[in-house]
Amino acid sequence: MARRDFRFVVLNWFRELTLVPVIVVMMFAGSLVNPVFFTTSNLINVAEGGAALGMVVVAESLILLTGKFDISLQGTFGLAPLLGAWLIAPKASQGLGTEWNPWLGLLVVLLVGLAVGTFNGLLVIKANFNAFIFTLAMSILLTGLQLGWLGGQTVYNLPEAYIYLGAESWFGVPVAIWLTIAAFAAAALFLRYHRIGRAMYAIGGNLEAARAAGIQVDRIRIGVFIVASLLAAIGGLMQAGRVTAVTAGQGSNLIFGVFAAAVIGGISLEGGRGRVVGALTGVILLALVTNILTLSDVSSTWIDAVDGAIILIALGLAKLIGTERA
Amino acid sequence: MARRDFRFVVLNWFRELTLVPVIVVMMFAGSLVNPVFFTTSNLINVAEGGAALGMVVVAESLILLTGKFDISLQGTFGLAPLLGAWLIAPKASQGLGTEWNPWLGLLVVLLVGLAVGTFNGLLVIKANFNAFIFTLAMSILLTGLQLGWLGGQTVYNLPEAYIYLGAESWFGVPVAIWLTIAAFAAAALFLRYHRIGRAMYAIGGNLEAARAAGIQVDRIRIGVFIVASLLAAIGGLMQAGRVTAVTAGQGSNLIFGVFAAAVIGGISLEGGRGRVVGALTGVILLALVTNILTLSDVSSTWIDAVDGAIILIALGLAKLIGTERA
Amino acid sequence: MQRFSSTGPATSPATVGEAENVSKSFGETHALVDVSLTVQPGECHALVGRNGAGKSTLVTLFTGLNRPDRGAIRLAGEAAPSLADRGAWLARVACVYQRSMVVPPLTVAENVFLNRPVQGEGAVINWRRMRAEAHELMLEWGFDIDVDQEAATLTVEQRQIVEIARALSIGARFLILDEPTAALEKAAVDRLFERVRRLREGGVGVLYISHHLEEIYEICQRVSVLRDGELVLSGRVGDISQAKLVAAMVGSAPPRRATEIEAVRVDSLGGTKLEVKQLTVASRGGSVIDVDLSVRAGECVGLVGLRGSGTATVADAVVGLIKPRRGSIAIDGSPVPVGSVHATLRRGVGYVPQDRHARGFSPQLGVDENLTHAVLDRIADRFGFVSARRRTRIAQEEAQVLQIVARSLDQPVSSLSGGNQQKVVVGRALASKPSVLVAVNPTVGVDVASKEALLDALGRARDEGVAVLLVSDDFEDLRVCTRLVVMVRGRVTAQFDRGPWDRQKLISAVEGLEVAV
Amino acid sequence: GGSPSTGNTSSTPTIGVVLTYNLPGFWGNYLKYESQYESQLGVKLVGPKVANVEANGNEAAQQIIDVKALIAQGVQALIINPADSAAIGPALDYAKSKNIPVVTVDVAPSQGSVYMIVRADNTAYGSKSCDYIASHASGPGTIAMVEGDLTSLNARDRASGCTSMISSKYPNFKVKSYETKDWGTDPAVQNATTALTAISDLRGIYVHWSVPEDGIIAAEKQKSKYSDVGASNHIILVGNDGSPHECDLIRSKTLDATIDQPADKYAYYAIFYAKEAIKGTKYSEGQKTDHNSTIVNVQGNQEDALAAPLVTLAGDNGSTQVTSTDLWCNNH
Ligand SMILES: Nc1ncnc2c1ncn2[C@@H]1O[C@H](COP(=O)(O)OP(=O)(O)OP(=O)(O)O)[C@@H](O)[C@H]1O
Ligand SMILES: Nc1ncnc2c1ncn2[C@@H]1O[C@H](COP(=O)(O)OP(=O)(O)OP(=O)(O)O)[C@@H](O)[C@H]1O
Ligand SMILES: [Mg+2]
Ligand SMILES: [Mg+2]
Repeated sequence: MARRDFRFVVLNWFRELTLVPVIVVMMFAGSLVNPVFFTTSNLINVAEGGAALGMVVVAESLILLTGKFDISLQGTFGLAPLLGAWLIAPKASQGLGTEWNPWLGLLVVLLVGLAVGTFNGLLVIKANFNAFIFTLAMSILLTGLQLGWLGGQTVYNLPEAYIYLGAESWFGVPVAIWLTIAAFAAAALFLRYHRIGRAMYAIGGNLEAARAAGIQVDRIRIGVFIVASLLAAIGGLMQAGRVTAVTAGQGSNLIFGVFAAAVIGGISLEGGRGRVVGALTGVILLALVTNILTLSDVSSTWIDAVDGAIILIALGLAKLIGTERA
Repeated sequence: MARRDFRFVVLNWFRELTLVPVIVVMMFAGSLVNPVFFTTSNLINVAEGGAALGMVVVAESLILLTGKFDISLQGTFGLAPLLGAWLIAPKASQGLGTEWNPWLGLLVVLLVGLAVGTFNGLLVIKANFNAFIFTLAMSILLTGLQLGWLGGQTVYNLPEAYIYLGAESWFGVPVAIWLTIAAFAAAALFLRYHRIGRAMYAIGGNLEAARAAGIQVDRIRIGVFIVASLLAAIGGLMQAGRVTAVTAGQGSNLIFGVFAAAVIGGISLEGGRGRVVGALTGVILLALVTNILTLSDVSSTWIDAVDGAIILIALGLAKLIGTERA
Repeated sequence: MQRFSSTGPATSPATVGEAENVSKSFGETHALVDVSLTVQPGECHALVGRNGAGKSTLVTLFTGLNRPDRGAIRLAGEAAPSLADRGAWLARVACVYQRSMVVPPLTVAENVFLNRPVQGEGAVINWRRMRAEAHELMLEWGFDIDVDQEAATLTVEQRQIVEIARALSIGARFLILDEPTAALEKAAVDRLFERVRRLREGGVGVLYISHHLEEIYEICQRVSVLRDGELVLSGRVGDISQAKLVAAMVGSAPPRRATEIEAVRVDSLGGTKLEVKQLTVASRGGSVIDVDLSVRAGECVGLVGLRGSGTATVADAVVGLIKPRRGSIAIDGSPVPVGSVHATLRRGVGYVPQDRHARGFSPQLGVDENLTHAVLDRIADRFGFVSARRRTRIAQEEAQVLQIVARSLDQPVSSLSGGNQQKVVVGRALASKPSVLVAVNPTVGVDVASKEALLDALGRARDEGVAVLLVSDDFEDLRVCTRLVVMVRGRVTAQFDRGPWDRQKLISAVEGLEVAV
Repeated sequence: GGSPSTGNTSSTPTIGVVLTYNLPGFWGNYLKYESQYESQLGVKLVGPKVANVEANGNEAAQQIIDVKALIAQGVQALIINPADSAAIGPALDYAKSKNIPVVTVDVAPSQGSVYMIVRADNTAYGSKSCDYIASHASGPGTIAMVEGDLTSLNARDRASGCTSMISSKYPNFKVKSYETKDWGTDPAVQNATTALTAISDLRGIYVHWSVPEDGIIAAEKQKSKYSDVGASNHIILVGNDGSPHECDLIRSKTLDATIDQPADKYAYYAIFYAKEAIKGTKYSEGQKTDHNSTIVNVQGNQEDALAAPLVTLAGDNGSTQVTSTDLWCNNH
């Protein structure tokens, strides 16, 4: 028996990378639409635009792989950096006035992620609430808190340490991009080579089989909720850093793009199938589409419609090529 | 037999009407918060506020019962009345200028519902697209069309026939309320006493068994998508009539409330379980909460958070009493 | 083969159901090859064959759920209706499917009358009459099932009865029963047979599928045997001995099917590895009351009982899948925390679950991964990273020992044949080198040669000092046992200490007829 | 500072436009005027780019991307309607680093520097509107304020303008405010309906934008609380935007007043200042303009605070009569 079947390897990569030809076509279209498209600075712009989204896509992919669902990641994405900023910003720029050390603020961001993730995990996994409706309600609650906390105001004048992730660059490339790439790479390696990563696939593929094999399914699933919320909080921080402020609307409707990127990238909504590299292609595709629409002369009011149409087409394509019974 | 019958009836009603005690408590709270609460005219306000939502809740409940899902009902809710209005309104109030007969406009509304429902039904049932991601993409597309079509403008100056459902009253009670009550009653009777209604439960409960028993599962499921889209279009018409205009934002975020009402009212997301009378209590609860918050002195920015919290509590309650493995 | 003119009215069609040279393949699997079979009015025609022989596939052709690739189906002497016309099929043939066709959220009454509203007017449902009629049906059957109860709350047996009641009340001339008695108790089986006899006398033709050969001799007139999708034997029941029947099913010389089951004798046993005391569990799959049980190193205890007798529940409770209501479970003398599979398996327990699809493997993952799911922490380094080398080594070893046939080690288990899937499940348990092995029906659905391999593997483990608890309803499996424990209705009722065991006595004990100690 | 870039040899300056749709009706009109003035003022507009909320979850972040993309395309100036006054900071900083002047429309940035802000005073909208209601009311009582999306600075300014006007000048009046998410029409009408029922001494309704007015009027009729402007016990209704439809309503004595939020002037002066910026013209604080406004300093930036008069039928108390040709509803 061959150790690894070459055909399988190729087939598998092929299935994960369904979108690569689409991306190539989009790139080509982009360069036709506007010569600016293929400049380094524009491509960095594209990547930066997708960075925060990408963090949440990694987060959601992890949850989807274990067969669950979290809509409230978008709430965490908004609320966590808001609370951190509120504690460190001066009163004049809508902070509480305590003007905590920015590092404490960062800690608060992570703590909010931790708390929301734990709460969601316990209630969805242990108390067995339906993930869709429960995290939907949580999302409404978190977004509501985000609005209520500061009466809709934006917190700004944030210290450098707090906005570092979104505002700084290394080697000419924004930190946010490095970080998102790192998150994708870490998730990919973890999922592929770590025993918990493999266990996550086992859980998503057949929960009861994983349980019967002695895998600690509940602990892992709750852990995944927590990690995902932390990633969403960090994504929110990146976004806040990029705009050097936290708005009351940060994160709203983000989750649509997140699910779209993950699913057209081949992450199955039924769990156990797909790879984060696929999800990455989904993010790239969405970011490219946005950029090309920006560079093109599509009337601005049609952008949402075009976006929806492109997601539909990508879904159809993914189905044809067979990545997903999407 | 008779005794058993009785127990059965009571038990069943009890399960469907989990929310009734909550509603009673809310009513009590309402009358404490503001003496105005218990006036006929305020209660009519509550009902009118929930009427359009209620239509879409009936629609979504039908789909959920057969084990599917439609997010794009909110898109239909906005787009269908917009297109109708566009064809009948004069150019000065953002119409196309064709100034069609309002009845033709109403026909267009229904046709849009029919078209979207058929498209969704065929692609979700026949082509087997995942209902969540597919109807999510459809929702983005429809909402995008709604924005793009008129460049974000509002259509107003609508003829009386077009806004009749939302603007007129019978016996002092707005037509929209009568219509929604009629929709709930018709759905309830149909589901309980019609062969196809029972077949819908069978489909949601065990698709294979339904198929083997000779139920035309695909035809019924597609039909349900169509009926639901029609109901959503009519709901949108009611809403348009109420505000005597169709805005580019009509319907956005509506679906959250729809799912929340249906699920806390006991309609299972897994299909086959729940009754529309339960969904009705869900609608009433949400409408009451909104009204009481409006009447109370809760700062307006906190309303969303309170809303989210109340949905969570209702979910918890429904779980405790065991209506739903929500 | 008789044919009927399509022009001449068949006053009394000679067959209620007829398959003529039908073939059906699923991908590369030839489920049915050129099979012809008739069911006459007034006869009960048995269809037997090993797992995967194609019996249920033939049922799907007869009931219009599938279309034959080649050949024709005739019902009541006429060509079968088109697949879309479900109504026409349902009028001609009623069926109890092997797979549960109960709709859990609907009441018993509605399940009985699924898609057959007791006619009020048109498509409107007359609930009162439907309930009354369902109630009457249940009374006739002598079952005290509340017809207003949700089917979700029924036991497996009650669900089966609902399905049988549904099929029998349709009044079709052709009735198919696909393993109807698998979940039934003796009394219910008797009542079913009584009904089948009466229907038969009324001219109904019955196609009866069962793995219990004695049932076939009890109620059937003719029997057909399928093997690997081919019809290998067909004839009058009286003319075919049980041995011949088994030979036809298995395809080779009948296995040593003596009246006795040979057993292993072990002279030196180790200390007690697994000790179960006063185990009491409530479970829908069969409750357990006050069971005491111990297994020593080097011993293989066979836990035998009818379905629902609680044997599988004992196994599930031992590995921590179900929380017992009372009682203790100890391994090596110290108690294991109840209700945690993870904690139990870490104590050196290997587990082969009953239903491979439900609990056996992650279908989308490869053979190697599934084989190593129980040893993930052992093949990982101290940071938790899995060594591909170690995984491959373990997987290769198990694949070789159990003769798993796969294209490669990373072929998804979902695309293996059923038997090979089962081997992966057993391999997963063995890969952890357990000191206690709990196996439920470990050889279900595997062919003769593979069965040998699996049982050999179990036997080798036992010889190496593993304490094996083997739960099985296949007596062939018991030959690796050193001792048998019989359970009836949740209690231990008999023990057989030394083999060989008399088959007859064992069956009696299992059926709860007499207690032989 | 260096001299403004005149690198483009073409005579028509190119200007990038970045907008939001957080108030679709108003911006829809703005767009119409913008394309009208594009040729009139002899510029080439690129865009408008509108924040694509679905794909991003943060309009402000999208605006940064759009700004960078437009600058990469070689625009010489930018017109931006910031989605958020603080979060636009990095986009402004980027533009500054590339020497591209920015004119913001409707929103004053709280971070970053711009060439000019074209905006009317939203706080004044609120105070003028509520002042009108209180001074024309049949007696002391309550004013219901239907607020727009409170995550937008404009809604918050209008709200605070109203409440501070009432609390400082009209001790006999109270303001009850109702929040409306995303400028939703239906919740706005629902809130107004609740106010009609719940507030026994309701003297007037101030709604932050024009779209819900028809629905509110319909609700008044349904509750038999409607009367023409000027009738006794009339519940005063004041809106905002100054759309042609509103002017019709005022003429028909159905709507009491609105604020002429000059979509036309916004569009005109945004382009005008962008052109001036390219030319390098300098303005100074306190300078009077030729269109009845003054350049003021807002958090370190210069703002042309456009006149945004209250529009009424009578044109009393410093309001503008609905017939005035200065109003955008009349040169539409
Ligand atoms: N829908 C299907 N798709 C693919 N293969 C199938 C399908 N249905 C049956 N098969 C295959 O056809 C063969 C015959 O299966 P069938 O269910 O008819 O066996 P059976 O004789 O009823 O077995 P058992 O006694 O276990 O019920 C098996 O190899 C099975 O895996
Ligand atoms: N879904 C599938 N995808 C790919 N190959 C499959 C699939 N199902 C079965 N096969 C292949 O088809 C062949 C026959 O499978 P089948 O299940 O019929 O075997 P079988 O004869 O029933 O064996 P066993 O006795 O082990 O159950 C096997 O090689 C199997 O790997
Ligand atoms: Mg079978
Ligand atoms: Mg097989």
